Amino acid sequence: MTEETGKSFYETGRPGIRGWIFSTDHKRIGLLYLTSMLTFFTVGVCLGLTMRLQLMFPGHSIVPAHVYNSLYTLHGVIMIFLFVIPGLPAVFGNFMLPLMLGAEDVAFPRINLLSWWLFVTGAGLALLTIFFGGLPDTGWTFYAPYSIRSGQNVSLAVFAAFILGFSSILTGLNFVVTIHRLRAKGMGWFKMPLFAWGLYATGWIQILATPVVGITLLLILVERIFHIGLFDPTIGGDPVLYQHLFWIYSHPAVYIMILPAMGAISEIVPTFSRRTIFGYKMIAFSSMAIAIVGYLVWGHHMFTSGMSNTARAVFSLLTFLVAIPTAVKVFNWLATLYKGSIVLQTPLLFALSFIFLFSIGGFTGLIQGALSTDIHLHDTTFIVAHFHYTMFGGTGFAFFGALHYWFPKMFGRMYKEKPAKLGWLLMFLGFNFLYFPLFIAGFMGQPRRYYDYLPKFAVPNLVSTIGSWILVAGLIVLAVNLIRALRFGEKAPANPWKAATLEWETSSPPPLENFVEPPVVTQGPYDFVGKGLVKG
Amino acid sequence: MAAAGHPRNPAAWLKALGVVILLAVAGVLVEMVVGVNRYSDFGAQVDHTFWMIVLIAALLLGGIVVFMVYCLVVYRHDRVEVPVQVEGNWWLEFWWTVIPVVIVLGMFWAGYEGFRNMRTVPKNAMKVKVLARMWSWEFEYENGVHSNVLKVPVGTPVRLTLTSADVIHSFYIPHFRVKEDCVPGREGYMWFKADEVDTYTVMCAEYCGDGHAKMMTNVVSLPREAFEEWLRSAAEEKKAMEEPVAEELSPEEKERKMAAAGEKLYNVKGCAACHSVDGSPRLGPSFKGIYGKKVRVMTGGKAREVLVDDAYLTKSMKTPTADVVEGFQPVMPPQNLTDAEIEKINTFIKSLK
Amino acid sequence: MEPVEGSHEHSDYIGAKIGMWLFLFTEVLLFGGLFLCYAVYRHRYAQDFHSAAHELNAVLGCVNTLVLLTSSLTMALAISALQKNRPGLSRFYLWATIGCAVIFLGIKYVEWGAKIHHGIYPGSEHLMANFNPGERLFFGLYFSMTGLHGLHVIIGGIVLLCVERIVAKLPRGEDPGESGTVTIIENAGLYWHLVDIIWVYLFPLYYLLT
Amino acid sequence: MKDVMETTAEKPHASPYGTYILVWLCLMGLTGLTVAVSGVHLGNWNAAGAVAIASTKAAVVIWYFMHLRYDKSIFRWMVLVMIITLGIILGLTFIDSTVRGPF
Repeated sequence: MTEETGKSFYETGRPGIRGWIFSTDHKRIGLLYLTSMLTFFTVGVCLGLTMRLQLMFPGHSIVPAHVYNSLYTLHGVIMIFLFVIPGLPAVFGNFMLPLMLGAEDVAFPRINLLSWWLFVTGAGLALLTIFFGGLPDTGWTFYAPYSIRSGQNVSLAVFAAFILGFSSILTGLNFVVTIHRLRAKGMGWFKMPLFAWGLYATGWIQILATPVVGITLLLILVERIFHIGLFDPTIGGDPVLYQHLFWIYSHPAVYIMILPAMGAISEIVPTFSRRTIFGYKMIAFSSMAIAIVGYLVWGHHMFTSGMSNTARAVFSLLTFLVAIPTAVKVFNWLATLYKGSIVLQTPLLFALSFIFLFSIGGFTGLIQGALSTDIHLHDTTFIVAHFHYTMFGGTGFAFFGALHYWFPKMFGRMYKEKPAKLGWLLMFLGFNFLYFPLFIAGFMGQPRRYYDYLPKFAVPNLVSTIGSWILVAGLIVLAVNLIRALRFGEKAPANPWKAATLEWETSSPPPLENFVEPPVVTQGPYDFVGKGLVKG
Repeated sequence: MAAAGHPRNPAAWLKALGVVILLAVAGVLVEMVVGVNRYSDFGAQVDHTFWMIVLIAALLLGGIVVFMVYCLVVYRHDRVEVPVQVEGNWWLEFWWTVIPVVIVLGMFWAGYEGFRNMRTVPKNAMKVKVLARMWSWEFEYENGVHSNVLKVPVGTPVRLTLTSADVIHSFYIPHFRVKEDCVPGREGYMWFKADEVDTYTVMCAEYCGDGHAKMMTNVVSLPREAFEEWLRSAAEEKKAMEEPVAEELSPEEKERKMAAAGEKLYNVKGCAACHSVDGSPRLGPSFKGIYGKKVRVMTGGKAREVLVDDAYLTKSMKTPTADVVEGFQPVMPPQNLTDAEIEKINTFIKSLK
Repeated sequence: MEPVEGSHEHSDYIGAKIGMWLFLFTEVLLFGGLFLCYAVYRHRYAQDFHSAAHELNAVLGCVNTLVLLTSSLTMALAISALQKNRPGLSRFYLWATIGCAVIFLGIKYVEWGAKIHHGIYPGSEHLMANFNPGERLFFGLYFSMTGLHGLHVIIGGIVLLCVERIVAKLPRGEDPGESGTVTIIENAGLYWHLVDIIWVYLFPLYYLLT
Repeated sequence: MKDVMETTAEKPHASPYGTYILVWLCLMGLTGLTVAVSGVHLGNWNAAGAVAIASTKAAVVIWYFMHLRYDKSIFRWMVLVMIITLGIILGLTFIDSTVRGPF
């Protein structure tokens, strides 16, 4: 907010809580998502901490088995459906996409608001199970026939997930139409920021994959009420078919989680290297390639499920193909650092640790993509470590990087650099202490979803638990620093990082209509020289 | 590299990093040779593939880290005022697309080779049926012998036929690097060959409810003769069990025989997974001294008191969630037992004073 | 509410239509999951599916197909009429479409009623005792798929009623293309045709493959 | 956004009623055909035939009633993407189911 551009979006619009929860302004909706999501994230972290505490020593239980089962189910459901899947698109996509494209809002602002309401409704329903019928104990995968037999209130939980699916679909649909229709004058497809490319690829996956899990979860609900029998072997159904249907969505969902994160990294790396991104088109195409190949590989979650040998081989081969566009992205980011003028600020620290941690996640993914090794590692803590490296080390670190990167734009304040770096360091160290030992325990043969384990796995589990405390300490430092900045932080200029994309050309925070004059684009999104941000 | 200038002293940095990475690689190599598994014939193959991928990954990751640190040191803002704008390089893009393709295809092939062996059962394999249930394992040999420990002759391929009585379980022997789900309503298979005389843990790897973490048993590999001996005696024992209890026996004798048969069933049918006989509570109440006592149970959400007798025990096996002893979860699945078997088990519980 | 917020909704004809098509894709994939189940189980229990299909009334199914195809025609005509700025004619065709939807649902009600009366419904004792696994799955799928489709017919009918009201309230002389009404009726039409297409597949798969 | 809208000719296209009547007659005819074909026993080919005829009908509905023929090409591309996705999902799952065989 500055005098010459008039009032920021905080100061216009209906006052009070109703001005927020019924607002169709994409910036307010983005912030609604941010607050609700960070709330759920906190709950998820607490559940995770409790799980780690339970697993600190073998043979000692602080919670009984059935409580532990609900703990990890809820941890998974919250982190996946309420944090990582909607994470970057719903918060930063909503807030930044129209700004980056030079638009006033998304294509369907009212549908956008509806999708937040669906999100909150779904979350509420999932939590209602605490009071009605008990928390689900099936794991977030809801595998049949256990989910059909479980005495807990799985029905309400799957219905909640179904609603959340529709929230996700509507967000994706909105973004795809926005990108097709609302780009600023002069912004061709290849002048679009890469974050928008990431969201575009994500939008298509959300539209084309989410309905499949929607119907699958509805079938579990119908199965529990009417005994249709599709996944129930006592009636004639096939539980393995459930797994196919579940993973048809849930594997592409992994790319829903990671593609926007990769998009955010593609924004941060060139900005702090002060030079144009290396291989713009390859990064854009690789996003689409990941989205497409992501549809072909779901079977690798089922290598030990009793799927036919042929299908296992086919899916293994296809799985390895996903590695290619991912590797291309990593190489391009690294090449962007080369011959730059690097300013090592907090967002870049998160981006570089994203590259490091996500690479580990990706490499261990190769081990699981190979058939013979996956047979051994499937359903062990090796898998747990692997997907935390990709989902938390990847998307989670990108989320915090994006939060630090766009914080001045969203709130018009600067945070302090030193505590942010300290928080990052603790988080990075804690993360590796928490999850790396699980690779070792998994290779030694500790199955996942065990509330207690054999004494031979004691050491890695103890290290892991201690790591969880360091990680949380880092999160607390980051949170305190940001919350303090909201109130006491320095006023942020329009473009504190000297970034070249459109969102930095309006004031921080932006006015209600985003731009005083509709922008006209003549240069690429990372043309720092043309925009006078660095000397030529 | 317009105004980059020369790095002040990055060489020392890079040397140190190089040493660290070399040490890591050396460690991995040592592990490849020393740590490879020799318990079964897949062990070595799986571990070789594993360490091969880890080695390639470590080299690539090392390269990524070195390059990242190099850039951070050499191209930091206070050294390089004016960055060079490089938009891309198609040859570079081409090579770093093609080389990973070749690498991952190699990895696929290595994984597939090992997998093909795992799925190709030798013709002479001994056949054992595995029945998984909440939360125990039951093995059935070709001569009809049932056991809750998988005893196998050393050096002989064993083909397991896997199925489940209730939900999905997964039969996992970490030492042998093999695992396959037990899916209700279907039959899966796997095979292995134990190469040394030893005992190996079997775990359930697919979440199956409250007892999941305790659903373990052992593979015991015995010398050929010892195994044959065990199988023969087990068959004889089974035959003796199945003979109707002779009329001329005294009631005490009869009861003792019934209880012995019940104990056998208690182990084989998986009761032992959740019900101890020494008074310690597991997922379910202990059987010790329970017969003839009054216990508080929850019936449809209401607490009431019942006498533990044959009728109650029978009901608890057929419809376990009807009357659940207070303090325990209603998680026991209905048991598929004949009336004669239930009678034997009841007699066994009665005998546990 | 601020005047600016949400003011550009429906001002973009192509954008709204892309949005509608994308939504239809999600509907197709929703049914796609069920068709996948159908395909897998038909392959596995071919014989059971043949025998179970005999229980369904092909004549009623055929009549329903004709009713829905006709409703698609009247829907298309209603859109065309409005595009040519003839709201009265458009409303007539809309009512005809809604009428077809009601007839379809009526016939469906009779069919389901007869099945349930004979004890053929998911989870029934009759079904569990006297039918093969494949036949049970056939009826499970039949009820879920036609049920979900019926739900879509009901929603479509309600949408059409709303559209009819919007067309009725169109001020005299105003160009429906300018006011965005054509966008609305076209998108409602797209939805209705999709409901029709799904039935086009359901009909032969359940009623004819005996 | 207004710029984008006005620079491209995006007027709804109205089709003549006559075309629709013809399309409808064609759909009726295809329904008759599928009923007639079901009377002939061709084994597995019955299902294939039924799906083929249904797909023809669906294509006709999409092409004419749903205006794909008259709309901008972007719609045709999007429908193509959706059909391919559906094909992949059905195809890959079906590979497993057929190879795996009945239990």
